[in-house]
Amino acid sequence: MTPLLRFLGGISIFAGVFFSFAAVVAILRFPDVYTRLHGGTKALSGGAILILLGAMPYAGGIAGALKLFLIAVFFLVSNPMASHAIARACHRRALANRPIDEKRRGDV
Amino acid sequence: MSEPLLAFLYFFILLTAVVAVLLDDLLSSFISLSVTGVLMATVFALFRAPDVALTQAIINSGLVTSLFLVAYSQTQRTPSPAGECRECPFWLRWPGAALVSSLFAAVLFRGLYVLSGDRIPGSTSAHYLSQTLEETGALNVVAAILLDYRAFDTLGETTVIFTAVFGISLLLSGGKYVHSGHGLSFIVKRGMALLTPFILLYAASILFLGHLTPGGGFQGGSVFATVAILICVVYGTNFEAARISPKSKETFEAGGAMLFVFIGLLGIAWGGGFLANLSGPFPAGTPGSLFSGGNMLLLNLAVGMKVGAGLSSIFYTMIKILELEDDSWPS
Amino acid sequence: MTEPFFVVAAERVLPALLAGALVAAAAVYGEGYFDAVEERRAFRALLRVFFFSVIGAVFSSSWLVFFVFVEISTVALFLMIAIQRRDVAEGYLQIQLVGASFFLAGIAGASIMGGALLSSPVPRVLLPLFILGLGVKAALPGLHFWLPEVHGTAPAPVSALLSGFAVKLGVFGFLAALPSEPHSFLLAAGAFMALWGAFRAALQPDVKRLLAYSTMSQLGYIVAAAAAGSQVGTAAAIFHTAVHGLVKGMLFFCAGILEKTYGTKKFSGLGGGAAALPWTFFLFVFAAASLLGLPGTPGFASKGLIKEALHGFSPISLCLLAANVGTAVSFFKMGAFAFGGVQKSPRKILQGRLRLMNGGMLMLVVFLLPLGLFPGWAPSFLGVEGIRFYSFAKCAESLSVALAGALLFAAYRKKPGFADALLRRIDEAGSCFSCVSERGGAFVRSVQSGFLRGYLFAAVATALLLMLWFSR
Amino acid sequence: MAVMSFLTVSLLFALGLFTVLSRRNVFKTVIGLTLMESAVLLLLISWAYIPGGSAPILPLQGKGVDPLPHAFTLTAIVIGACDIALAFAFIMKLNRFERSVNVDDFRRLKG
Repeated sequence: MTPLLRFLGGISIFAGVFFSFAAVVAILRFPDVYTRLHGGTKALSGGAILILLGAMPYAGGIAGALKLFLIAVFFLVSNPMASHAIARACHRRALANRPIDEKRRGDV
Repeated sequence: MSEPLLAFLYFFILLTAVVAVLLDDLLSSFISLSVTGVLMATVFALFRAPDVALTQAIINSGLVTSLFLVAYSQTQRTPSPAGECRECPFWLRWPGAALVSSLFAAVLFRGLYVLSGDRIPGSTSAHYLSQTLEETGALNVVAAILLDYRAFDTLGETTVIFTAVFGISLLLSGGKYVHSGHGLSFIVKRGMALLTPFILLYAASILFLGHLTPGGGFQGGSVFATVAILICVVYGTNFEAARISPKSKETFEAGGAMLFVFIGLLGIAWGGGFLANLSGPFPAGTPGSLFSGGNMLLLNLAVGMKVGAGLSSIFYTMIKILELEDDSWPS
Repeated sequence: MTEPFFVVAAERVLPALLAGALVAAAAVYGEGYFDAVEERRAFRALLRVFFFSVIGAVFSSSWLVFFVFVEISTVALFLMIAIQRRDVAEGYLQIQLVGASFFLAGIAGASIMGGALLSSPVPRVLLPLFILGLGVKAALPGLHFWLPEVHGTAPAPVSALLSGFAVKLGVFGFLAALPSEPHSFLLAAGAFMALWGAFRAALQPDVKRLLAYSTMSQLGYIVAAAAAGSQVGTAAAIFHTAVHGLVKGMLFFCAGILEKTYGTKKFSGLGGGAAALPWTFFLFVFAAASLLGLPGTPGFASKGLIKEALHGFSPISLCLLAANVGTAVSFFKMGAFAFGGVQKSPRKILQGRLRLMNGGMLMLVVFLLPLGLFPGWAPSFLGVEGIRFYSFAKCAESLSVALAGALLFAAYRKKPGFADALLRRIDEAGSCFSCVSERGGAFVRSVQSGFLRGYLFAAVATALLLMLWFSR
Repeated sequence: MAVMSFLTVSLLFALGLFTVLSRRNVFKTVIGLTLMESAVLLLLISWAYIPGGSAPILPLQGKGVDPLPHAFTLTAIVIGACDIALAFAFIMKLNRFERSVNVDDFRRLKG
């Protein structure tokens, strides 16, 4: 049983890493706030949660696995909330669909 | 612990630090610094210092970043002319700074190099590791050092927190009090309402099991402060001030300090010294249970009250003159 | 450092009591003296700082603690003077800081050579530094150029504190620094101070400058007694410090009342005070008699003790006796010009404020009376027993000195401002000492760029250099 | 491994120093201070580590790492956070007067 679970966990972790990688590419390549947010959210909902679930068989015992599962649940609740807040703020500040200026000079 | 992993983390720590230093955009550079903090917490965890990792993750990469966001939004920044400082003497341009700091790095590394090699903990540390269970009844050695062997230091540290709160309130007093608007959207509010009890439970578990597991007053108090900050951001300053009034925060903070000193005096009353632990009125209990370790549980509570109320009132003092952009928009 | 910061001993309790009495009286007096509420409030607050610092200085056990508390008191006095005269206050602070830097250098040397405690005498090599540093505080000849100016222009209660206690801190330093053997330079300096101060006091056209020079003269007595190096000498110095502090406090309070009532400090504008201010006149007579050392007053006891201490140094004793004649002249002059004669300036009716100011003076009388009526009490408290104070010869000597002063005053009363401009130039000859501070200030100002990063850069670079230096 | 840690510590500290010395934005100065503080924390923790040691939670499995620096570091982190909060308060206060976050504008104290 355990080797099978570990195998599944490994697959899950690899999937999570792929999601994270995709999120990085998304943040670097997408043009405006909403699309970038869409990509960035994947890093957590897809990437982190899959990695956590994949780590469960390696946690050594039911208690550790349960902890990881709880963390995943919290991510599931908090991540949409946060991205929603960001998207709403952008909407209100009328930043929607405006391409991000990469060479914005900040304050030196 | 694997060395490649450590090298990888160190590389990213330095990389994020360099990015934080060199980026012109302040917001991005502070986010980068926050990432440095998280990586540092990971390194601490790898170095088998769970207490420190917890504190670093909560305070240095969480609370400090939120404080920065407040300070950033409170300051007006007139863009100064780009490039070098015209009036500055030559040694204040970047080559001079680079020369001095690289020289400093070389000297520092030369000095630290002597320390590399097999390390043998000093006799004090060995004593702590071997005698903690007997002498204090606690399982977490770091908590035992903080709250029993060196409890006086901790008292001094809480005084530092008090001084910081005092100084910040003094500096930022007289600012205009502008109520924030209605906070964030309904979805966030409901989600926050769903999460808050769990975060509070987590904070309480960190705080009250501080003498058994990694954690303690500092970490638990910081998580409590984080909850206050989250409420402040999500529901608006107005709501937060109504629910947890600044007055009651002060009361909590003073109460924490009083509790600490009172426990210390109890030690004297029972014939030990100030802050004496097991010779005081609280029994050692069975190791591993909640009520063990003498007065450590109460001291953790005192420190937690102090830190939580202190940090949240720092945040509140800084944000109370902030006019949130949300206010001017119909919801 | 396992030594305690503070010690308590008999010869330190008496000055502490003096400070308490002076500060209490000045607190009452200041309520009446200052016109504006803000001035009163500032004075009240600063008086507390001064008291705290002076108590700390008197009871301190090591030189460094003494130094720190003395400097706190200097800053408190600076702020108190600055209530009314900002320019004078800045000059005062500058000069005191120059003195303090010499003093600090001496302390540093003493710490290295193992004499950091007040109880052990400092190494002989470092004595010049100590004498230079403490001499600015105690206004040794040559270093006294600031004293008449500052004491003469500060607000009256502050002058009382300055004259009554602040300058004495330098003498306490001497008492601790000197080895227990006669120090010829300081003996001569004390005698010269006494003579020169009395001479200049007798010629002053201004009440407060007269009192300032008189302070210098009495400091000469104290310095001479302290330099005698014996136990009696120490006791005499402390006793006279206490008596003189109280009496000079009264006299400055009196000068302040005159100044407030007539609006001037010059003798040319004063007159007729005896009828207008009967209480003040009565208290002035008591204080002046004490300072002259007439029998029955505390001054008689303390001057008798000083004479006892200088038993083996008859020239010095003679100088002090001559100085006493000068003191007599100056106080007859003050009494005659300020309180006698006819009124010359319009008088301001002060009513309740006058009552407060007189109350402040009366408080000091309460402390002075027992010292005068029981002359042996204070010396025995300081560990000196068996001095016979009242003998016919001593009484006759003191009375004859007063008489001589009266005769001299009667003979020369027509020439009050004799050669004042020339002599003032002699007084201020030592003020080139203060140019050190001006040069230093200019240097520091040129170094400070105002760039915060520049300071940090300098600190780091210095640390680096030190590190490289030590890791060679 | 220790050498690696020490190298990182030195570089991190020097980076913080460089930031404080060369950047003119006050917030960057705070970043520099944070980096220097982090370097010190890292030094303490890495120095406390013993290869193969376990966390200082009783009962120990094998050797335990040195718990004393952990306690110090814990204290340092909290105090550092208070420090930085105070620095932010100063920046906010100064900003009200000078309307700037440039260190070189704060030259009122020049003697």
